This record gives sequence, structure tokens and C-alpha cells, in this order.
Amino acid sequence: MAKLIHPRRALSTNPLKTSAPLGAAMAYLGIEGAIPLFHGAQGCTAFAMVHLVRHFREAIPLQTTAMNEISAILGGGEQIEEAIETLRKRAKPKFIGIASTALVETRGEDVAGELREMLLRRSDFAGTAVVYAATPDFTGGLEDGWARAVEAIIAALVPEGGPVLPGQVNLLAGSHLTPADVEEVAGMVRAFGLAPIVLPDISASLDGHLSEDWAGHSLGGTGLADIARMGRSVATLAIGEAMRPAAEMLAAKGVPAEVFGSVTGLAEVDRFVAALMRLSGREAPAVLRRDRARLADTMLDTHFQTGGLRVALGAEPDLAVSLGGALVGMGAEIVAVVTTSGLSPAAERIPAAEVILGDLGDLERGAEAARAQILLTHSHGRMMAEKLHLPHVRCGFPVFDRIGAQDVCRAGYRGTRAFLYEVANAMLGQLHRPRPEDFGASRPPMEFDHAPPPPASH
Amino acid sequence: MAKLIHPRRALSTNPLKTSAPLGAAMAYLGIEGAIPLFHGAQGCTAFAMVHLVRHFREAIPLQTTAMNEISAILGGGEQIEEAIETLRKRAKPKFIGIASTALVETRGEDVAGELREMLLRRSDFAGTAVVYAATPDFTGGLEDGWARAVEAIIAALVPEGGPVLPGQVNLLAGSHLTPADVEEVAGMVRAFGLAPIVLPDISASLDGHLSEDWAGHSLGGTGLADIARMGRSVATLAIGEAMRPAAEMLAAKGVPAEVFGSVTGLAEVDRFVAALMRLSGREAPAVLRRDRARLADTMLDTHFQTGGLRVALGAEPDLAVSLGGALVGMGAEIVAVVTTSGLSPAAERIPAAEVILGDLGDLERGAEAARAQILLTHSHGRMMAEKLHLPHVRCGFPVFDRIGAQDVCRAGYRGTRAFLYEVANAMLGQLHRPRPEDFGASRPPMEFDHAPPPPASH
Amino acid sequence: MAEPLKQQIAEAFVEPACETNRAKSEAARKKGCAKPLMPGAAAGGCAFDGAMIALQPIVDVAHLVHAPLACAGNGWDNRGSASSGSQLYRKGFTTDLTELDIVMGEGEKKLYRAIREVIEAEHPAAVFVYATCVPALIGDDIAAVCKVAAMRFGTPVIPINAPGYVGSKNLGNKLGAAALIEHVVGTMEPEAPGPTDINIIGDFNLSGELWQVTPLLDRLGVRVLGSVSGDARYRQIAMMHRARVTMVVCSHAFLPMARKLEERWGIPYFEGSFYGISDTSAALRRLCALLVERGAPEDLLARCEALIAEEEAKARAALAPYRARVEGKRVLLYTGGHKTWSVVSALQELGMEVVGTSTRKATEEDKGRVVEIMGDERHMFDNMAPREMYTLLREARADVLMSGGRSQFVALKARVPWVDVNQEKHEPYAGYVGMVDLVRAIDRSVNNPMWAALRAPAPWEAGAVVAAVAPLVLAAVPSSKTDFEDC
Amino acid sequence: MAEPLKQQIAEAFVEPACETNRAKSEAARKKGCAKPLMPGAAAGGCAFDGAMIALQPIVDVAHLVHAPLACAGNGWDNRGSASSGSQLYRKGFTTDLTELDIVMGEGEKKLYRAIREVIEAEHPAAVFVYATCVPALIGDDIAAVCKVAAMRFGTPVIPINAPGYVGSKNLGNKLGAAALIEHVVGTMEPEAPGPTDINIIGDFNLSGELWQVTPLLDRLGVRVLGSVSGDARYRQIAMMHRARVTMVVCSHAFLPMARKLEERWGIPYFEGSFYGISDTSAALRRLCALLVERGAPEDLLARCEALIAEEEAKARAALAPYRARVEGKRVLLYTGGHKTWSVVSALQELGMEVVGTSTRKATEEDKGRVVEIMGDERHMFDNMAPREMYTLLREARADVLMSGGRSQFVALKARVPWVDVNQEKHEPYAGYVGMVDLVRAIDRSVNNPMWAALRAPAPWEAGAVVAAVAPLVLAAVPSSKTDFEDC
Repeated sequence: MAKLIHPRRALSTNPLKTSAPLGAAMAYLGIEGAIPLFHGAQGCTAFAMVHLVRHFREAIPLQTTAMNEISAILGGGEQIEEAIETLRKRAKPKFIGIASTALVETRGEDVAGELREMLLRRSDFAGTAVVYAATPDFTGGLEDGWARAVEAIIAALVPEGGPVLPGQVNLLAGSHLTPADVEEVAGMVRAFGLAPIVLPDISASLDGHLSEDWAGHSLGGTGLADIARMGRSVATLAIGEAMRPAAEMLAAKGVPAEVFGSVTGLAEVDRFVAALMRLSGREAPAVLRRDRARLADTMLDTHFQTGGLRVALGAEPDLAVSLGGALVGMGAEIVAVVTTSGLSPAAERIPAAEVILGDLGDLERGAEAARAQILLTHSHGRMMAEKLHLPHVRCGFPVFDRIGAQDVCRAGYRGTRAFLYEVANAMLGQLHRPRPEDFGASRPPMEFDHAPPPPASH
Repeated sequence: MAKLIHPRRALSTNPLKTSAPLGAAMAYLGIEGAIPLFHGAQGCTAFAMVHLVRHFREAIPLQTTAMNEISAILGGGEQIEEAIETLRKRAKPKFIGIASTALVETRGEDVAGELREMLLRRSDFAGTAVVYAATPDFTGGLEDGWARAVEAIIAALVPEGGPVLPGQVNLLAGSHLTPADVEEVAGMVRAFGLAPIVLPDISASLDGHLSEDWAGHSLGGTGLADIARMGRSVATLAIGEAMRPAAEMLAAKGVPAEVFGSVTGLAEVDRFVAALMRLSGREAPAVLRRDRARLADTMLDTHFQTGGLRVALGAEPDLAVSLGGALVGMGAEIVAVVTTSGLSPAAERIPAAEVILGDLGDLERGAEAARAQILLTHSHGRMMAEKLHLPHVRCGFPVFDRIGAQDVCRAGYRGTRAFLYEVANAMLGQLHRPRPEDFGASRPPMEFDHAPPPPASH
Repeated sequence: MAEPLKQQIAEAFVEPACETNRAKSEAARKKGCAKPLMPGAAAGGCAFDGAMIALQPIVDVAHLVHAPLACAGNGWDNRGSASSGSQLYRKGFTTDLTELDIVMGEGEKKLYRAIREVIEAEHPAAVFVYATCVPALIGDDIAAVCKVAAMRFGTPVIPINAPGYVGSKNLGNKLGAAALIEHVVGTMEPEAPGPTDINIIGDFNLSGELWQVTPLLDRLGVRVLGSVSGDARYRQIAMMHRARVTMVVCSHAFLPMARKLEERWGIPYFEGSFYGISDTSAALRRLCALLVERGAPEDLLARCEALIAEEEAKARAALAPYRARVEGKRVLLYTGGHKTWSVVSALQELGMEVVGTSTRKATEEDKGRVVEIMGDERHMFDNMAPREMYTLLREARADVLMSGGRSQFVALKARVPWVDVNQEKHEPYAGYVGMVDLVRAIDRSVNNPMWAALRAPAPWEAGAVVAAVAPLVLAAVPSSKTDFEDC
Repeated sequence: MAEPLKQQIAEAFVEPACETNRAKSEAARKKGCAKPLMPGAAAGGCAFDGAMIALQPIVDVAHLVHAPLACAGNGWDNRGSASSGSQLYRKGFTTDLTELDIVMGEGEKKLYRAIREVIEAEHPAAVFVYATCVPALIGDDIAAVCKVAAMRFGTPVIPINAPGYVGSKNLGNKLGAAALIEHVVGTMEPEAPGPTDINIIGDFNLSGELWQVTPLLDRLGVRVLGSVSGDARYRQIAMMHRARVTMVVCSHAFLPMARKLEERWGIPYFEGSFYGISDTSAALRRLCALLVERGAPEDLLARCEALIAEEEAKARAALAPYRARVEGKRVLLYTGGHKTWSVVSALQELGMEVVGTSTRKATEEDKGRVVEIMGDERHMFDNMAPREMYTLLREARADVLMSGGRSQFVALKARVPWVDVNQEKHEPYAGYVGMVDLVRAIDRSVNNPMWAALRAPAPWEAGAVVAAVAPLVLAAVPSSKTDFEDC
């Protein structure tokens, strides 16, 4: 158990955290035909949208209730209704996911109640599922907002369980998983003959694909009909500690659940595979065995770089547990770590002596003091990486100064393999040739040096 | 058609080329239960082995006939026989692939004839298939040696055709494909319900996997029984121009062949997929369509970096055609290119005005003169990359200063996607912040600068 | 909302110098420029965003956002303003208000402590404190906190009162600039004010665009004394009142600031642009003329003309090779203001056809100019919905879209080249050299062979043709026993 | 084979100073050290390889390989000798002989031209020309070409006649060193030869190992005049004859060179090692004693002792914290010569157990020392086949293998830690500081938690257990309607 440190300061320097509503929006985008809707001022949406667009390099259908001076004071129920009406008219979404912002929650309105009542009244909205999650910016970060959205979806759209559908498995995907991660994990589940319902499934919507038409809502993602069947699954597999409350909600509907803190690292993936073997009653397929044998070999090849490696890590709790755990399992030491939110028990499980709930400013100080050799955090860390001359492995959200963040897979045997290569090669990319200065040695006398003669004539 | 330039000089500086016997050894390692055997002096083998070990990070079962002062003069038939005997005793290989070296070929012995006679005489060797390829170091490079080895295997081990085996397809994999490339391409063939016989299949032997036992020969690779059935395939798909002669040999046995100069790049992969659709009579599976849509999106995201990019490329012909072609297709310009061997028609198909048959010294001069912005070549190029401050994408053989070269996939829709990310991110990794000097602008007067006051007391 | 803020906002809306406003009737003018936002169909940033955009490029200032996490966390480190000096402006500072802070009413105290901490840690030239929705809602008196802190810590602490919900990005620009006039301009004196000192307002030195222009000014002996806000230092803002002329670059939002500089300190201003060859020349001419009016040596005019002649010739020579590559290409322009009108004539000169231009944010004067350049009004449109633009582009009714990042993916997803001419772009396109860079960027984009590959049908689509360079298919020749070497 | 080469080889084999040889009978000695190679079971490099290894780290020389591609193409840029000056030695130069060159008999001409080209392009201190199998077979007279070229171009051009097929790497070391004696040593004079100038032979400055030692020599006022070949300049080879003492580091192959230096120029030599604390101290003592014998000031001995005391104390203090981490670990040593004997005692001092050591390449003296250190002969073995070693390690009869790269994968594939103590290693382990680095490397390797994970069975293997930290399994609770917020 790491000790959680709350720095005693009023100033946050270079935020690590991304806001909770943005996390909710990202989760909502993993639903088919979805439009996330921020209940707040226009600016909250604009910032989040730019953030999402820079990371995913996609048009992001994110909308706002556009609270203004008046509605901020008087309450925004009407704004929501008007927004739903407009969105339905313009983009015909199947799903609208509402996330509240600080502006709304500061006033403490009963938005959920108002919404329930309004939806009853507006039966013409029936063709669009509407979900509301309370995600004030002042509580938690992206991971928390994502979790609240998933819980809101389950609460609103999953009826009580019924007869079990054999082979059907719920896969609750945490916010720390990239689209490629989700695809890899879901693929592992399928490899055992199981049929996963992935919630949310950003691998089908935010994976970066060119489609044949323009849509004002998400293209791909978890189908609403699938969500409605989640209460009848054989089991729930939740990836990431933040998905535990959602898993518990499904358990309450009769679906037994297992929570996997990480699916990165040999032992961690083994645990997941063991669960799949149990659930399916099948042996592991050959391709998975090969992937494991390859990972084992990669561990051998990369441990020269990871062994004793002094790591600085800035990430949300589940991501920090996953990547930090995999590196510590390879002999690295997390010498400085900052995370965003103490709401999740994962924060304490980050494999380090102390975990700071702070910002990149804290991480920079910590990394410098502990002579870290490598930095793992999102793109905003590039300035500190430059200053401290650290190789910088980009992870988490946002990654805007590299392309293809959505396609980086660090989950499963294969993803772990790629991750270890990535870290080892980041270190190899830094190696400099030894110089006498490094040892306090002097150079040989100048006398010995060869002075090139003028070119010979011939 | 590029113009081939043969530099008029006696000195080669910083070789790009790797020797032909090494290429043959690599191809042989793609056969199950194989030991490659160099017919030459011990040193040739030692150098090649170190080279292979550094690249693949695996123990490589490569042996030598250990020619000495006497056998170098008198001929080495006995040495071969003795070597086979020893290897059979010690490691029980199913296959021994012999590659000759310059030492042997300079004398011009009829090794092939001697070997045929010896194998007839030594019926006790029957349990081990023995193949011989003439691969003198002074002719061609790795790609040529690989091709000669594949041809030798087909000549020796594929009988005349018989009744066609429906759905069976020969996949001749060129030396420019990594184990991960081979796996990707074979996977595409399988996705159409076809059963590929991959020759050679380094994806099963040199992919880097930890096995449960120690073997003195290759673990995995093309099975001999499969090779024996290649004459009865529906078709041969050859990847890389260097595989054309081998494809022609199979065509002579009754198997129609298509040669694909490249399977990297949207149009190139499309061509390959079209062939698979024709051969299988099936529609493309959904996963492949998705992969294509993702590649298309990646092209959009990365073309800002690749458009107008001035590339320096040092690679063997098939690799240069594949990677160079993919980049030129994305708007890049190959401003300096060196390849190793003019034996293959691929050399002329490298998309550049001029192609030098030369060394890294030539490439360095060319890259500097043409103000290249990025370097693609193997690890030996790192010194020139450092000198010219170019990002360096490692490709080809050897890659010894990064880990996981065998796992880098640049083939197919998915591999192309990864390759474009790799190149774009290499460029993004170089971006520096603009400075007034870049524009010939001066800095604002010092007078405007803020001199930090001593810390306020309070 | 606190009274002073209301007043400021009202003042920002009533803008006599705004050309759009001048064209309006008296009644319409009083309503201001604010459009009501439609829930579910609103786009664009808030007033806080606008204030940050305007001021954050001031390089040696600590920009402190008093807000819950989202405002700074989602909004920092996202623009490409370049600095030749301090990098302090790139750091993100925020009070990161938590639920506890809000419930306990600790906002003001936390802000005060954060100001102290940032001054101790960074020794900034000044601290700019940005108000946001939540503190405004709970009634934090930011101005008071700033005042006390400034006195206490001996460092200027400037309140920027532009909470998001009060309005648009544009309004935020104005409120930010107003804060500079109110609190900063005139608080310091330059060592040696000269007859050719100028202010440049509204250039953000994105990717170094200011530096594409300052070498020209250097050659004319013109000094940028004050700048809002590309590569600017705090002292340069404080000394703006001593410049002789103000140039407002491509930005209606900064006109009120220029007007205030004129009203209070008698500095004449003009609007100009450094995009395009002729606009750059026009701006230099106007600048020099005004400087001479205000006492600069007469020969400045002749020197200016010589410079223009030389630079235009160089630029046109550099552009010439691109003519054949871009000639006939159809451009759709989608951006606000006269930023891109400036380049239209240059593009036309190279044989490109502008098939459409948006008139969002455009003044009547802008529109008039478009008609003048393009012959008629047929190609002007106001807003275009993404789906509509997608359809237009997908039908290949334009060869390239030039716009800001917001419509980037509309073009790309329609498989149409896109050239960024907005604030997020990674290349500078200002001045004469920038024009060449822009045309090079257009060439690189429209002539990328990728587009043809992307538009070609997939192998499984109708119309998929065998590629031009088909792989050689060897006929099976079982009878011809070609004599292959047999090992 | 040309006659002079035969003679050189014979001479290299008859090596009176070689301790192995000394122990042999007269008859056995005449047969030389060469073992016949078994086809299909041979390992290791050739004579050319050995010559390159010995000489290539001379930094300001152009190393030109006269051969078809393989010799240079497969063999350059593969070692970690560090240079503090010229980087020329890292470039690969070759004549890249083609079939045409060979058939047309153009070898000598091509070589001559290549020498000219490399001198013109690089202005090297000298050109070393390496003969290889093919030119030897076709009878190229390399010595003659070098002679003419040297005269013509005014740059030393040294023939290194060690074609691969004449023998082993070890022989190549000797032939390379012999070429230095024959052509280079004694051709230049140092400006100010001093009483504490020394030669160091056989240290390659791998990853900077020489620099872990030279600070010690600096403190004693000892100067490295001549060096073969770590961080050496050509001039240092040429001036070796003026040194007072030669130290041969861990290398039997270089003894003939040291002997020649003694015979011709009266320079005494000794064999020593900088691996391990006590060997480092012993080497420093011996060096200083010999220097004093040859005229260095007497006080050098006392200063040496003081240095040793200080450095040993520091090293032991630095090692102390690792005791608990490495104590009891069982080491299998697999490397030739006394390179690693040197560290055995140091490892034992830290509580590690050496469970086996190879005696390949070891002299009788080496073996005697092993017995002395380890108590008996039980743990000595000669060669070990990879499969045998794999089995031993897989059965966990050792905790770590310390060896060269060749057996790396035997250990790794057996899931056993491996520490590189050979020439390809990336960390320097020389002198006192190097010993600490080595133990740190052992600690890092053996205590990596990865090994336990790798040895644990896969989920589908017998014995797979539920991991210690099992994921929480929530029991299905269909009846208890937990009141989740319903929004």
C-alpha cells in the first residue's frame, strides 16, 4: 500500500488531471449513435472538444446546454430539454449522454429529478435514450467521470436480470484502456468462444477509421440492445478498479463480477486468462499460448533496460497501476509518481512508497530529486521531459504531440510485449557513448593526436 | 524507372550490404528443425552468427564446415560430409541448408555435384534433408542469398505437381519481411479461408518466443511435408521481386504465380487483397475492411508529416521498393537512396530519380546534399543520423540498437498504418520550437525583460 | 454578476470603432454583438477562453486560473505562440478549486495563497488572475484579492474578469484587452522612446509569424515597443502608451483597445494584415505614413517603398515555380475576418480559383472587398453546417479547403486536402516569406498522391479496377520443363 | 599461402613466454597451440576477426578490409571500444571485392586505389590493410601494395596479414600485434619521455573501462604512453618503445608483443588485471615496483600504497549495502582466462558462492589459482555444451550465469539471470569503481522479480495457482436490491 500524499499548497502547476465531464463524454462516445452533452457553459464544451479532437484526431460530436448568465442563476432544466430537441432534430442520435459541469453542480440543482420528469413528459423523445451523470469538475478526474457515466448507463438502461444467456460476458472497460487495448482485451475474450458486451466500446468508435458518410454522432460503439441484455450475462469482467462500482451494480442484478486491476504484465494477463478459462471451460487457444511465449521472450530481452530503471510516472490511478505494475514487475522502481484522484482504491495500489495526489509540477520536482531516468505521462509532460533530459513515453490523456495514441496497445500479452519494447527502446534511444569525463579521466596528451597532413599530391 | 548509379570508386565506406550467405542462413532458419551450414572458414560463420544474434536476440544454430589452409586449397567435400555427420549426431536436425562462401566459390568447386553424389552414397543421412545454395559473398547481398536458398529448397524438395489441393496457396516470403510481417501477410491469406504454405516461415521460428526446451536447431518454420506439397497448390503468391525466380520454378511445376513487389501502402495491399478475393472467391472479411478504413484514416492524419518529406533511404531493393513506395504514395520524396544489389529488377523500381548501388557513405553524402529530413536504414546508419541530426527509422537488417525488430510489422493494412505512425512520429519527435533566429529576426531589447526581484518578504 | 463586470461587458458591446457596429442602425447597435446561444447547437469558446487567448502569449507573466480543474486542465498548453525569452507563459497555473474549497467558501483565501506561491516559485513579471464561472457564481471578489496581494508581495497582480458564461470568446478577447488598459498600460516608462516606436496588437506570433515580419521593420528602423501579445513581455504592455502608432492585426476584438490607446494617449491606429503580399505591403505603407505624420523622418516613406519593391519581387520570383502546380485548383475558404481575404488575391494571381468564402465574422467592408476581388457575391456564404460542407467537398466541388482546425476533419473525411490557416497551424504564413510558405503548403497538400489512392474504391467496392501496374501473372506452364538449376 | 605469412604463423605458435606453452613438453610445444577444428562443431572467430579485434580500437587509423563484402559488412561497427578523440575507427572501409574484380585479377589495383581514396577522404594517421581469405587465395601481394602506397601517399600503410582460414581469433590477435611490432613501434619519438611512462596492452576500453583506471594512474603520476588498443592513437603505438614498463591486461595473446618490446627495447612487462579489488591493487603495486626498478622516484611505492588503502576502503564501503542482496547467490562463471578469476574472490567476499567455473583458455597457473580460491577442483569444467548448460541452469543449480554473449541465451532461455562479463557488455567493470558497478549489476539481475514470474507456470500448465493477489470475486446477489443511485 502506497502512502497517499496530499501536497499542502494552494497552487497547482501544470495540471496532470483532465476534468471529470470530459471522461464522461469519452465513455458516452463508446455507445453507438451517441452524442455527449455537457450541462454547463459553452466554454466547458469547447475546451473539452478541442482536447478530444487533438487526442483522437477525429471530429467529436460533443454538445452543450449553453448555460448563460441567466440560466446559471435560474437553473437549466429548459436548456437541457431544448438541447435534446435540437440534437434529435439535427443528428438523430440513438443516445444522448449528459454530463454536468461545475457551473451546474455548484448550484446543486436536482438535475436528475428534473430530467426524469421531463422525459416522462416528452414521450416524443422516446427514440433517444438519455442518460445523466453528475460529474462536477471539482470532484475527481477523467477516470471518475468515465466511471460515473458507465454507472449512469447501467442504472438507466440495464433492466433487472433474466434467464442467463450462455457465453455472454460483460466487459467493463476502464478509461485507461485505449481503443486498441479494448479491442485486444475483447479479442482475448472472444478467443475463448465467449461473446463479450463491451461497455463502453470505444474500439468501435474512437479507433480512427474513415467512413463513407458524415454523422453528427458516434459511429460505432456499444449497441443499446446489447446494453439492455447485460443483466443476463454469465459474468462481468471489469478492467480497472474504477469500474468496480459499475460491476457491483451488475452484480446486484444477478451477474457475478470479477475486477481486474490491470491487464498489463505477465502475471496480470495470466490472471485474466485463467478467469476466461474458468468462465468458458475451454483451454487457451494456440495463438494466445504463442503470444505468452513471445511476451516471456520479450521480458528476457528487455529486462536489461528495465531492471533498476528509475521511473517517473504521472497517470490516473488505473493507468498508473497498470503501467507502473508492469514495470515494477520487470525490476523497475517507481521513484516519483503523481496521480489525479484519491477516490479510487487504485491510487493506494500504485507500486511505490508514496503517491502524490498532485500535478506535473509535483512530478517534475519528484523526478529531479529522485534522479528518474524515464518519464511516463501524457503529452503535457514533454516540457519537463525536455528540461530534465528524460525520454518520455506518452500515455494516458491527452496525447497530442504524437499521432496514433488510440492505436497504442499495452494490454494483454501482446500489448505488454509492445509496451516493454517501447520502454526499453526509449532507454536505448538515450544511450550516449562513454566519455572520459564520465569517469573523471583525462584525455590523452595532445601530442599523441594526429594532425591531418595536407592532401598528398599524386 | 530509376537510373542505377554505380559509383566509380574502389573504396566502400560503411557498408550497407550484408552478405549473401547470411541471407541464405536466415531463409534456412525459416524451415522447421533446420541448421544452416556455411561452407567456408570458421570466421564467416562467426561473423554471421554474431550479426544474427544481435538482430534477433536469439541463440542461432548456425554451423560451419570450418575450411582451413589445406581444405581451402584441396577442396572441401569431406568437410561437408563430416559436418553433416556431426550435426546429425549432435542436434538431430530435419533439415540442413548449406550456403557457400567466397572462399569456396573462388576456387569454383562443383560442390553441388559432389554433394549429390555424397548424399546418394550416404543413405544413412536420409532422415535429414540437405540443400545447397551457391551464395558467394562477392555476388549480391542478403536478399540475393535468401532468394538462392529458397530456390535451392524448391529445386531439391518440391516434387513435380500432382492433383491440386483446393484452397492451398504458396506464399513465398521475401527477405524484406520481418517475422511479424510474414505473420500479418499469412494471416490475411487465412482470413479468406485459404491455407497458405509459407516459405520460408520465419514468423514461426525467429519471432522471439520462449520455449520449454533447448534445441540445437530452429524451433518452428515451414514443415518439410508442407514443402513437398507446394507443387499442388492453387497458386503461388510471391512477396518481393527477389522471389520471382522461385515463383517461376513453382510455375514450371504447374502452379500459377503472382509476384507482389510490395505489400506496404494502401494501393499495394489492395492489389494483394484483390488477388485473395479472386483466388478464394470470397468477399473480404469485416476485420480487413475495418483495417483498411483505419489505414485510410491514418493516411489522413499522417500526411501532414509525410507530404513533401525529404527521405534518405538505404535498404535492399525489395525493402526500398516497399517502404519507399509507401512514403512516396504519401507525398514524400526519396531524395537520396542507396541499395545493395542490381541483380533484382526491384532496384530500378525504387521510386526515385537515381538509385545508387553503394554504401552508407554514399547515402550520407547524398542525404546531406539533398537536405534529407529523415533517414530510413538499418542500425549502422545511426552514426550518419547523429551527424546529420536526422530522425532514424530503423529498417532492414541488422537492427541491433533497438529491441524487437522481429516484431515490427509494416506489411498489410495494419502494418502500413503502424509504419505511417512511426514515420510521422519520428518527425514530430524532432520538432523544435520556432526561434527568432530561424527567421533572421532579432530578439526584443533587453530593456523589456523582467529581472526577477528578490523574493518578497511577508 | 458583480456590477463592475456588467459595466465592462456592456462597454465592450458598445463599440463605436467596430466597423460592423458602425454599419448598424442606432437601435441594433445598442443590442450589442452578442448572439443568443442555442442549446445543443452551440460551438466555440467562452469569454474566459477568449481572455486567455488574448493574454496568455505574454511570456513573462504567470497566468493563474482561479477555477475548478477543467478550465485550466483542459485549456492550458494548447497554442503555438512562440517566445524568444521567458517560457513561463507555457506553464499552467490554477487554484484547482475542489468541492471542499467551494462548500467551505475558501475560494478567496486559496487564491491569495496561490498568488503568493506562484510569486515565490517563479518570480514572474506579473500575475494575471483569471476569474471563471464558479468563483463568479459563489461571489469571490477577485479584484480585491489581487489588490491586496499586489501590495503585499510587491508584484503586479492583475484581475482578468471574464467568467465563461458571460459570453463568447470574442467578448473574452475584449475583456482581456480592457484589463490591460485598466491595470497595466501606462505603468512603466521606456528608457528611450523613439519616433518610430509602434504597438502591434492582435498578432500572437503563432509558430513565429511575428518574426517573419519584424526583420522588415528592423530594416526600416521601426521598433515594436508594445505588443499584444506575440512574444510580448509585461513591460511592453506597461509601456504601450509611449508608442507613436498602433497597428491592429486581423482582429476586430482588439479595436476597443486601440481606440482606448488613441483616446487616452493620442496614439493613432490602423487595421492591417500581414497575410498576403499586397496586404503586407499596404500595412507597411500605412504604418510608415502614420509614423511620418507623427514625426518620423520623411525618408522613411522612400525607404519603405524600396523595401516593398525588393521584397515583392523576391516573393513573386519564389512563387513562380509553384504556378504550374497550383494553377486551376479550386479553393474553398472558411474562416472569419479579413485574415484570408488577404490571401485571396495572391492565390488568384497564381491561377487558383476561390470557389467559396465564408463571411462569418466578416464586416460589411470585408464583404465588399470580396465582391470586388471575386467579381460577385455568388461565392459568399455565411455559416455552413459540417454535413453540408462534407457533401460539397465529397462531391469534389473544391480541390482544397483552407480553414481553421474546427473544419479540418470535415475536409479530411471527405478526402479533400485541407490547409490550416488558423491559430493552431504549425507553419507561419506571415509577410512575404510566409506567403511563399503558404503556397508551398497548398502545393504539398493538393498534389499529394495520397488523395487519389484514398478516393479509389476498395477492392470489394463496385468500380474497383485492377491497378495500373498489375502484378505479372505467370501462366502456369506445366509442359515446358524449364531447366532450372537443380542445386 | 605466401611464405612470410607461414613463418609468422609458425612464430606465433612457438611462444616461449606463453605460460601454457612453458608448461608443455618440448614436443607438444612444437605442435603449437592450434586445435584442429571439427566441421559442424566449430565456434568462434577467425584470424582476421582476431586481428580486427586487436587493432580496430586504434582510433585515428583507417581500418581497410581487403575482401568481398562479408568480412567487413558482417564485421564492422560491432564492438564497444570507446574513444576520447577521433571517431574514424568506427567507420567501416572495405574494397568490397566483386566477382568481376576476382575473375579479372583486379584485387591489387583495387586495393591501391582504395588506399588512395581513403587517405584523400579521411586524412588518417595511418591505413591498416587487412588481408582476408579470398585475396590470399588469389595471391594478392598486399605487403607490396601497402609499401608502394605508403611511399606514394606519404601516409603509413600497414599490412595486417591474417586471412581467416589460417586459424583462430587468438592467432589473429597475435598476428595483428606482430604487425605493429614489425611496422609501427619505434617509428616515432615522444616529445618528453618520462620515468613513469607505461604501455598498456590488451585493454580495449570497452564501455570506457580504461577510464575507470586512468584516474588512478593520474594520481600516481603514471602516464599511459603506449596503448594497444583502448582509446589509442597511432602515434602511441609508434612510441611504445620509449615506455618504461608494459602491463599486459588479461590477455595471453598479447604476450608475444610484450616479449618483443622487452627483447628489442628492454621494456620489462607483467601480466595483470583490473578486474576485482585485489587484482587491481596487485596490478598497481607491481606496476609501481617495476617503474621504481626502472628509475622512477622511490616514493611512488608509498604513494601507491596510500592510494590502494584509500580506494579499497571506499570500494568496500560502497559494496557493503549489496551484501544482503547478493549473499548466498550461486554464480556459474563461464569465461576464458583470468578475466573472471579476478572477481571470484571479490564475489566470495560478498557472500556469493561460485558453483562452477570454466577453464577454457585457462593456463595451469590460472587453474591452480582457482583451486586455491575455491578449495578444490570439483567446480572446474572445461567446455560445456549449450544443452548441458541449459539443463544445469533450468534445474536451478545456479542463481546467475556470468559469461560472454555467446552463452547469454542459454541462461536467459533457462530463465536464469545472466551478467555479461565479456567484450560486448555495455557497462564497464574495471578498477575499484567497476567492481561496485559489477556487483550492482549482479544485484539488479538476480533480484529482478521478473524471474519468478517467468518461472511460474502458465495458466494452462499443471501447477498453475491462483495468484496471491486474486481479483475480488463479487458474489452474485440477485436478491439484495442494493439501492444504487438511479439518477
